[in-house]
Amino acid sequence: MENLTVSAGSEELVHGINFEIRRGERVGLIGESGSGKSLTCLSVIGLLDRGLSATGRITFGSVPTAATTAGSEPEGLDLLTADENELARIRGDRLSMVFQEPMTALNPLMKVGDQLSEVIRIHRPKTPNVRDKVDELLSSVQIPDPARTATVYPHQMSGGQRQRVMLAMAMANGPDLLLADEPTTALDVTVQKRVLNLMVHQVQHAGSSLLFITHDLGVVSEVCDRVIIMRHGRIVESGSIHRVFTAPEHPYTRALIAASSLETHPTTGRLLTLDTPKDFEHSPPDHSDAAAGLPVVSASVPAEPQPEIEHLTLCAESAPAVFNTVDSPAIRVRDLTRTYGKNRVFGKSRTVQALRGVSFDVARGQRFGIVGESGCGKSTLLRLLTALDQPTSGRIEVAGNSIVGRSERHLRWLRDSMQLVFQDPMGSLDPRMSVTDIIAEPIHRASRQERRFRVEELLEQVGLPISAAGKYPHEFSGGQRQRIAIARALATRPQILIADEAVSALDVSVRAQVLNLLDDLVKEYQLTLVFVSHDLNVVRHSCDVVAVMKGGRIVECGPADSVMASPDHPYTAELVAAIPHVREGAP
Amino acid sequence: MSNDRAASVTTSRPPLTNGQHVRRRGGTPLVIAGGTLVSLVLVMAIVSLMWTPQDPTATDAVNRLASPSATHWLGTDGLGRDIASMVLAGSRVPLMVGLGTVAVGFTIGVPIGIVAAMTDRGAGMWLMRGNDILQAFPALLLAIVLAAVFGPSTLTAVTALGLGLAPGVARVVRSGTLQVLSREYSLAARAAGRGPLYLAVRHVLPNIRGILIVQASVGFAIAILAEAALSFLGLGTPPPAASWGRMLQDGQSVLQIAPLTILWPGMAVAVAVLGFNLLGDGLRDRFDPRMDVTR
Amino acid sequence: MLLNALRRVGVFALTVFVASLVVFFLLGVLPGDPARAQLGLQASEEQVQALREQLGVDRPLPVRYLEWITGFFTGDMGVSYASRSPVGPQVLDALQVTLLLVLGGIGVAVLIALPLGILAAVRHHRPDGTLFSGLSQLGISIPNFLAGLLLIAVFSVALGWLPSGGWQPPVAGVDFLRHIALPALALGLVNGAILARYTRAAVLEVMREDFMRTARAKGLKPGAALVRHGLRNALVPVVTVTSIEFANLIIGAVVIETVFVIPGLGSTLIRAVANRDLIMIQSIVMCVVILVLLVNLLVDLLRPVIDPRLRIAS
Amino acid sequence: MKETHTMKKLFQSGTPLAACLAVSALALSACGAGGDDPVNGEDEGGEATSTGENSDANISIGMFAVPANLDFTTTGGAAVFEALLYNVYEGLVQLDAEGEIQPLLAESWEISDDGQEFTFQLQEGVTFHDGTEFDADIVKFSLERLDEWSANTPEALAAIDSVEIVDDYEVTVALSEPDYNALFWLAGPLGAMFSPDSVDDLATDANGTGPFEFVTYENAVRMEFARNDDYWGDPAGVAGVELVYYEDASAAANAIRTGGVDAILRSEAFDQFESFEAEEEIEVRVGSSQGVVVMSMNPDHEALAQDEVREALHRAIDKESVMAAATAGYGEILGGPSVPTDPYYIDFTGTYDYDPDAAQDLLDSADVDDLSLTFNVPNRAYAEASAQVIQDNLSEIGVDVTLQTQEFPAVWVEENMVNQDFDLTIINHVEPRNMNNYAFPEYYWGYDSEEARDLFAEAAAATDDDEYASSMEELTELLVEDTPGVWLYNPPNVGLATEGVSGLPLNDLGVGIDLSDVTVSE
Repeated sequence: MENLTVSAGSEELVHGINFEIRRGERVGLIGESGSGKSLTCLSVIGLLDRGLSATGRITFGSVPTAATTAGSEPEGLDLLTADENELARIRGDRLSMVFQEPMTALNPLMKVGDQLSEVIRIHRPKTPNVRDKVDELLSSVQIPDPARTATVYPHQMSGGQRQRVMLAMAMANGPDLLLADEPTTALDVTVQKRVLNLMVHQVQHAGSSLLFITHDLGVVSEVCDRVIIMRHGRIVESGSIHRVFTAPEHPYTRALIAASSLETHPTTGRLLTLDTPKDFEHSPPDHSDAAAGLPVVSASVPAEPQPEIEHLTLCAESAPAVFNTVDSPAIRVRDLTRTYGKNRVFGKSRTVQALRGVSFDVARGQRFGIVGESGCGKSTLLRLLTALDQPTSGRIEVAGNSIVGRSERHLRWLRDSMQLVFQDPMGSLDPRMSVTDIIAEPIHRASRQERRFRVEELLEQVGLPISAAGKYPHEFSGGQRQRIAIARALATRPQILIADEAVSALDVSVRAQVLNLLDDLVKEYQLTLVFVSHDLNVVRHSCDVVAVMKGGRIVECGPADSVMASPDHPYTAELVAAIPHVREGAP
Repeated sequence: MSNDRAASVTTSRPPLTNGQHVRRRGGTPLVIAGGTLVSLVLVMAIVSLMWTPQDPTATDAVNRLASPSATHWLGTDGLGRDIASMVLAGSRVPLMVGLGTVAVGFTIGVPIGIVAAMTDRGAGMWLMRGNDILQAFPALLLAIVLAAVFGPSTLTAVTALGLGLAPGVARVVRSGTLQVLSREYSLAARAAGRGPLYLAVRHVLPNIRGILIVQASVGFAIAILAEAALSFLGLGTPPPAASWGRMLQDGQSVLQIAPLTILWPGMAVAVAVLGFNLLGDGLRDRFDPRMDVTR
Repeated sequence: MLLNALRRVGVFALTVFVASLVVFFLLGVLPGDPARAQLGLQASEEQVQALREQLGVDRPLPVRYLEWITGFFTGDMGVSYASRSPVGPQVLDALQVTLLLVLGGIGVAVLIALPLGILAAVRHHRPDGTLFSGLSQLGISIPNFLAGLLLIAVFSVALGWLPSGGWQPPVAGVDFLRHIALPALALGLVNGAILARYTRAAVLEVMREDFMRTARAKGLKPGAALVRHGLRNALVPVVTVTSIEFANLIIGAVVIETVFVIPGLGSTLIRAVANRDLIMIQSIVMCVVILVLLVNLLVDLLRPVIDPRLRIAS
Repeated sequence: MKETHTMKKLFQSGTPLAACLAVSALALSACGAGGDDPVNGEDEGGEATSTGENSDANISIGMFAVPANLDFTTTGGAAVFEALLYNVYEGLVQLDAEGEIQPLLAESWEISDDGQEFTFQLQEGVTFHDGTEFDADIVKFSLERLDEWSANTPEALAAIDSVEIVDDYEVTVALSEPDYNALFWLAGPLGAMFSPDSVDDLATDANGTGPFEFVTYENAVRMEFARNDDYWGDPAGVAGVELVYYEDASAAANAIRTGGVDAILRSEAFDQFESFEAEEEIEVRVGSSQGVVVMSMNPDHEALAQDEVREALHRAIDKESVMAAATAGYGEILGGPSVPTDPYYIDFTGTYDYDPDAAQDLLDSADVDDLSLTFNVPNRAYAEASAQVIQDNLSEIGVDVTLQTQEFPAVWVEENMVNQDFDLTIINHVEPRNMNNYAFPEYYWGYDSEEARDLFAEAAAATDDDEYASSMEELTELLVEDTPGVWLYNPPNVGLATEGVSGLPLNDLGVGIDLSDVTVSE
């Protein structure tokens, strides 16, 4: 790729980048949102959206390796100037791509088998018995019972399975180059691990080269040999995995590595962020830790002394344990169950058991983390804790009084004492309301003057300029919106703060700032924090205690470090092992 | 407070989601085109309140069906009335019917839609069943029976057409409200102890404002067409109030010998309806197309 | 799957029952005395009262309702006040005519809408794309009776190719086609334009979907991707809209039947209302309501066939 | 054969709309191009009689008013009997083209000196279409059944006391009091002869003795007759008649232009007659009708009760422009309640000629200034057109009129005739000799004059035409003087016929439309 520039009308988004991918090489393209990494990938395959135009030159075919004599004309094809017919011939055959969102990438109205056989028939119309080729492809991506799966529709498969079908589809004709645009971002950690291994295996087996786009350093280090780091449409650094991750030259790379592995400032215990003062000489983590494969993460120091918590594991034969038992807890939960779906009188009743009996306490001032993959029941649990949903059975007491079965009128006190922060910065703020109205929403009885004063106070506390009060959500970045959401949650000075995947949707660099903000506010307001996430590292940093959930039950709970360092329950072990982390240099 | 808590404003523009450039605000040419046509009709109605070239009700049997001339810019109709003034004055009735229909349609449709969405489990289901029944009564059918029952009048036309519009509005508002309620800011409001009324006024209405405006413009267009059809069946606004529909009906008997008497009102109706439809389309593109739940 | 269909049919039956209640009591309040309307200007009071008894118009509403509703579903819809002959055959004949007209209308509408809508969507950023969508906009703004009048003026009076009105049953073959051509065209033009707009929107929406990008990444050219993957997905919303359009078409038929003098449900209804023929009005309105609900039911049952996501795994 | 359309007709006819629209004919023109427009309905070649008439031809005639059913003994309105009387049903006597009473099923008759006994000698060898014999018993059965009628003013023959059978073919009708009009009413629907066993399904079938047999009636669409081959009189001129009902006047006009029908009766497409007259294939025949379009003024209204006010309104209305608006100038302006075909007709148009200033003076003399009236208008084209002109005329003399359209017949009949809740109202009374209703104070006109009632009785007791005519003339003079209503115009009876169609009745006499002498020639 030479001098690739992508612009939307007059505005340049990618400013003349150059790089090469040799045959069979696996290259990672890393950058935060807005860095132009996806635009680069899409210009290679020529599927840029209508408003965007790409200039420069992308040669595809034989890169002049040392072996070919200098004089011979490289018979490669310039993808940017190729016409639709030429591009159509090589897409899916010699050049293929896997996209990020598995749920919408397959045609919902066509059977999976047909969509797979289509890519074969387009490029190799005369292949005999395509049906067997499809079954073979499906089993090559470890999909059980391929014959039956081929007749199934996409909506009947899980996210992981669909992504594996996409992979099979991309690799069907043994492409020279596979493009992967954040293929596993939407997947759970354990599923992600399996898909990544599969991808590496397939690419090596077919001898094709790989361009892997992601914002997650850990994932890249698992998959690629070489890495290119992009920021604001420019390449800031590139090189082998080992060299870049152990001796980053560019400051942005250093900060990115620190932020993504949640490194903390040795003295303040706060996470290093992009704006950590430059003078501070970043000492690379000592070699040994990196070698041991465990990122050096030290939990920030909790404010007041915490009660001694024993490390309990759910084992089949013993009675269902009550985890994290504490006397006079902020929150007390006993045998909580919740089932969805109508069990209809006639015909099969289809019910889903979201929670199958959960009992635990949360001490006052404690930072209680809940970890689990999608479908383990953690968001249902949160809804029940905040009385936005009623349990099928079981008791919940907040600060001593029960909140189950109470009508909204009797829950006024709960609304003031417990508040919520959501995951999606886009969806948690009403686009049509000003920041002042948003933040002041929980404040019921107050004059206009008091509300304005309180809003300004909160804005300052979450590190936003007072001038933000009059603006609207679309004028802010993801990180800033999450700060507004936190300000709203603190409007009534609650005792308990519930964070539902509060940082999962943020870029790595912004994530550190928000986590630091949360730690400070928890100390300042002596909050009891219930922090839910699918990312074990984040929970380990921010929480004193962590509970691991699976299939509607808590399987293990205890102090964060001990659960992470020596997981008892096999599932927890699998979770910890599945975390992608920076490993030794490429083979 | 150490300064590193202060956020550094990394990117000013809203983040680009992986390569998909945020959609440009389309639809402006449609809004301009629709807007001009609609304002043309509004100006005609307002002007006709004060002035018309001739008295629209003055009959002059001697020179009936006269072709366009200096005094009668567009000629005269079967009773010798000046067509230009009638087209001007005739714009008032369809606009009134349009306004009335949209008003009735919205006052019934919007609350039903919101309540049905908010009580989606329980009463909402039955409310929507009732809505289906109302939708099964085509508006014009209702208008014909009501007009015949209480005598043709603008009021019966508006009630019938309003009742006809309401179920459509209710259905669209319900799906819009369901979308808003599923968003996290609604959950946050409920968690902040806010009741359904607050949710409806502060969160639902502002966010479905786009759909409402599109439904209003479509409703206006349908009402104008229906008023013309009703008058054509002799059940619309009674004489002597000039209305385009009546002019079309009167013109039908002289179609062979004086086609212009029917073409002018026909064009007027077409311009008005085209105007509202273009405006509706343009506004739909202007507001977030993602909320495009008008289907 | 079957269970779901049964539930829907149950809801349909309930809706029809409630609709019949609404229809009957709405018309019960109709002022203007049917007996007086029959006997005309000169009839004396006793004669009117005698006819009223004979027609049973003065019996309490619930009694008349039961008699009518039980009759309705056994085909005997009672005797019309005006024509004194059973309502059933008359309504069914009129129904058959209107159904044929509406099916003709839908045929024309679909023939216009699909090509126009798809072309408008596919080339929506190029000048001829805006021309197509402009054409469909124009089609919507012309009242269908005006279109009818113009078609008569051109094709029957001026060119003399087609009759200006009247009706021939299908058995009359070519004559039937010649009589249905203009009315179906007038009906189809307007509704075709509406359908074209929905088709355009649906195709535009589908073209933005991720699986279309996957299709392109597989090596399909834009046209092939649209045909193989896009159109079927665009079909789902269009089919739903067609059921709503069907109700509009029935009503459009009322006006068209008056312009083309076709003895369908529409013109029969208008005459029945003028004669205060209560039983006839009730039966026709019920027929229309049942027709609309039936179409909605059929579309509801058809949708899972097109969209597997709606098939609840039994 | 019927005239066929060719492309040349398009340019030669030169109607402005046709020319400009044909050129911009829409691209998506319907199927079925090709100039020749096959005649609908089978048309087997019949032998042509001397004057080229084809006695086996069929004729299709466009009609306007739609019969609700076939039983004119219980269904009001002229639509039913105008089609069936003289064609399927026959009475003892009939009215000829000039309105004179002629023999029909009664060969001859005598009236006793006191005018209370009528003796009829009946035609022999007459059978109903279902074969029943026609004799004195049929006459006795039919006339005595009159009190079972509930429509078409059976009380007009209330005077009939008894019917005696003298022998098989002679019968005497005794009246309780002399009634000169009796024979006139017997010539109408009231005199129709019915066979006893076909009286039950009168609404759906028709069994008479007339020149045509009833075939079928598709409600509100078409009615079909076939020639009665063993008719007692001279057979009908055509083999079959099809009456096609067009509720919309211009649709009928289009039909005759495109060969859909051969003729149209009672057409109200007034605005198109000019263009029809220009075309030589279609003949426009303007006859007179029995109709009286009258604007009645409610005597209970305190202003309208004063004679000067009623006279002022009468003078303020420009009847010429009213008729021009309503019927494009076709028809006769009326001064009084009688129509030109009535034997006692006098032209009163001069008494209250159009003079707005005189009308204004009359109003001032009655010191009535800001008078405001409601005007109930049935939703019929002629009524709405007339009302809008009248409203404009009356506003010239400061009378503010608000129009109130009411759906005809149901709402208009209820509001005006039953409840008499109106200031002004307007309607076209189509029944013949409708001015007789001025004898009844409870009729919606509310005219209560002792003197008028005496004159009515005097006319009824008349024994010969002159005596009857002179008392009726005296009566009309009185009515015109009192002006209970403003008689506007007598609408025309306009018939359209394509080339070769002849024998259609010119005038509408308020009885049956006799189609027996209609013929179609090449």
